[in-house]
Amino acid sequence: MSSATQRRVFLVAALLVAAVALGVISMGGIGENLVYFWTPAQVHENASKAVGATIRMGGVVQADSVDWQPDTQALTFTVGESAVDTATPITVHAQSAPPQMFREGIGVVVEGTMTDAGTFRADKVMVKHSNEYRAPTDGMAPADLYATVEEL
Amino acid sequence: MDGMIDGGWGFVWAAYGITWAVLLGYLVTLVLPGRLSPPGS
Amino acid sequence: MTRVFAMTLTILRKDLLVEWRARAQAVALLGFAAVVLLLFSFAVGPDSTMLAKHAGGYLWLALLLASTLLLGRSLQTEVETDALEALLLAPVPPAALFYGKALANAGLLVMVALVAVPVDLAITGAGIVENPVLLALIVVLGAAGIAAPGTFYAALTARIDGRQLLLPLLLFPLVVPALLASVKATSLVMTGDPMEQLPGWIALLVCFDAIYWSLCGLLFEKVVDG
Amino acid sequence: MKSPLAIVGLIFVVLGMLATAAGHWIGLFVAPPEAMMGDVGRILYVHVPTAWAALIFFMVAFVAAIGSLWSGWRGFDAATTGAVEVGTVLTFLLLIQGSIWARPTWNTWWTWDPRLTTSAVLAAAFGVVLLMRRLIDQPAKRQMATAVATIIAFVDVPVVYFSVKWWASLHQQASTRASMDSVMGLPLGVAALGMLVMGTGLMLLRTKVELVRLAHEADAPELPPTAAPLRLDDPAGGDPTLDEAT
Repeated sequence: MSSATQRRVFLVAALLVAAVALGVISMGGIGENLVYFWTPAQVHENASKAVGATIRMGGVVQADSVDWQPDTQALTFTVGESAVDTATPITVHAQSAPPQMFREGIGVVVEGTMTDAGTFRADKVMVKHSNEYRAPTDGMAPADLYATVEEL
Repeated sequence: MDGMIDGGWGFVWAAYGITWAVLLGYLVTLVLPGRLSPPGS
Repeated sequence: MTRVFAMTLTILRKDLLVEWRARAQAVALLGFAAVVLLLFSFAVGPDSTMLAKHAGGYLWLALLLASTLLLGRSLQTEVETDALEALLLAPVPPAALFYGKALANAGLLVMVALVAVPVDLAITGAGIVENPVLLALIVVLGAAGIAAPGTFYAALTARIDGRQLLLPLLLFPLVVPALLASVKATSLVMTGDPMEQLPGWIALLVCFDAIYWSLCGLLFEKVVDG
Repeated sequence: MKSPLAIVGLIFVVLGMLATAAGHWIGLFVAPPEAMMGDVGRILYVHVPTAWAALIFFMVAFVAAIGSLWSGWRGFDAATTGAVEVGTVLTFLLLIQGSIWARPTWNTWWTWDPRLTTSAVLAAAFGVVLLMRRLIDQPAKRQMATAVATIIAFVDVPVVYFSVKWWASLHQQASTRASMDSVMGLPLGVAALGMLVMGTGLMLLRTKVELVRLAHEADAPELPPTAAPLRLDDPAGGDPTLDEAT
């Protein structure tokens, strides 16, 4: 091959490799394995590994489960797979003031660890907002808007 | 709920204020004398 | 085509030979990596669970810091003696020059890791690695991920006055994806993988390596021409 | 100030600022508070346009950098600088706004979420390109280095864009028409358009500033070589014309 042809082959080959790699990163299923958080069901599946290790758990705050004691800063609530989850809800204990958006039926991500008692001890409570932006309406069910966490 | 971290307008004003201040400040640095035309011309 | 490969190997052999002749410097580099690891453990203090948890992160930060010294030297001989022009006139294709040098740097970085990994495991008490082959694979892939953009930016900054400052500044943001994948994968090998994320991180690392090695090789011609 | 580039740039900045201000006005005082986030949700109207504009200017910088590397034309060099600088300013603003938004909504100023991490890396990668320009004296070498570093930094842009899809992320997915009430889409659209026009104006002004600086530098009498070692190539020109030999 002549030198000019070689350079052209190299140019095409290098661009192809870069494009394929970028394509695999963006299209391939790599991301599916890299989890930012576990859902309550996944925490149950991996119960033995979740105790002691720092993990994040994402889910929906269950109705009538929030207990907030302003004087002791103790926050207790139950996180389930979806808005009404009867199978896998996990009780979370936290020692921090809940953020403004925190309420029943909203998506949350908690960071902390599972205790031997089967409850989650959270160092950090974060509210996950979906990509929905809605004007408030009368009698609106907040849970309807928070589909993102449930889809996972 | 009592004692919650409250959002509200403070955060909104901070976000908008910083954005506009930086963008206007950046504009001023660009139109300073001598920057858009060579000095002495 | 075979000529380009032969040239690449010649450059690789030349650089490794130069490095071998100045092996006192290479030994100093090993010492540097070990000292950095020691400093990390001082900074964190005696909290052993904390140390063990972050063993992967310390290892890669030590390797990254050592790499800036290694890479800064990589083209210095050629630039100081004006041998770069001579090499290109020879003519060595720029791509062969890049791949030869990048391979040499990756190899040297792996060598630093050979010392740094045991030191890291000993200091942090991360314990015995169950799968040393997998760890070796991650080290090689991660070293490649630092070496390709590192060699590239070393050439770019070779004749700039502030290069000691500029090389790490340019390199660090760029290698963050590869570094992140390396750190995650190493930590998972060292401390267990409850979420089974290891294959994903290694695949990501391979992809970033492919991007760096192709794109940097492609653009290297422009860099040495200037 | 007589240059058409500067005049067009100023017109764009003024028009863009008016549109952005109008969008922000509607967003702040006309649109209702967001159902879940309340008034804090209004940060949307400044945050999302900033993000879109920043990514678009990095894309412009990428294209200009390829042109600059390919043609060697000084105008592309100045345009690359302008686009990179505007994009970097916007990205830093983006991080600040996001942080202010995250505190009341996520209950944290900063978390090592993929979207946040990659955005911070983006700001650093392009910020360093600007820093590097200041450290190189030779115009040809500086143009090449700027273009090359911009192209490589741009690799991070798709990573930022896809980061919310790759990893289960705390950051919300990109909003679409369907996921947003039209009463909120209007101020967002107006502000985004305004931000884009304003950014284009700022980029044109910055490009003009850079062109003036480059022309001034080219006109200046060449300094004699300092105590640098004797080289084959001309220290002022920086073009050893050795490349044709390969």
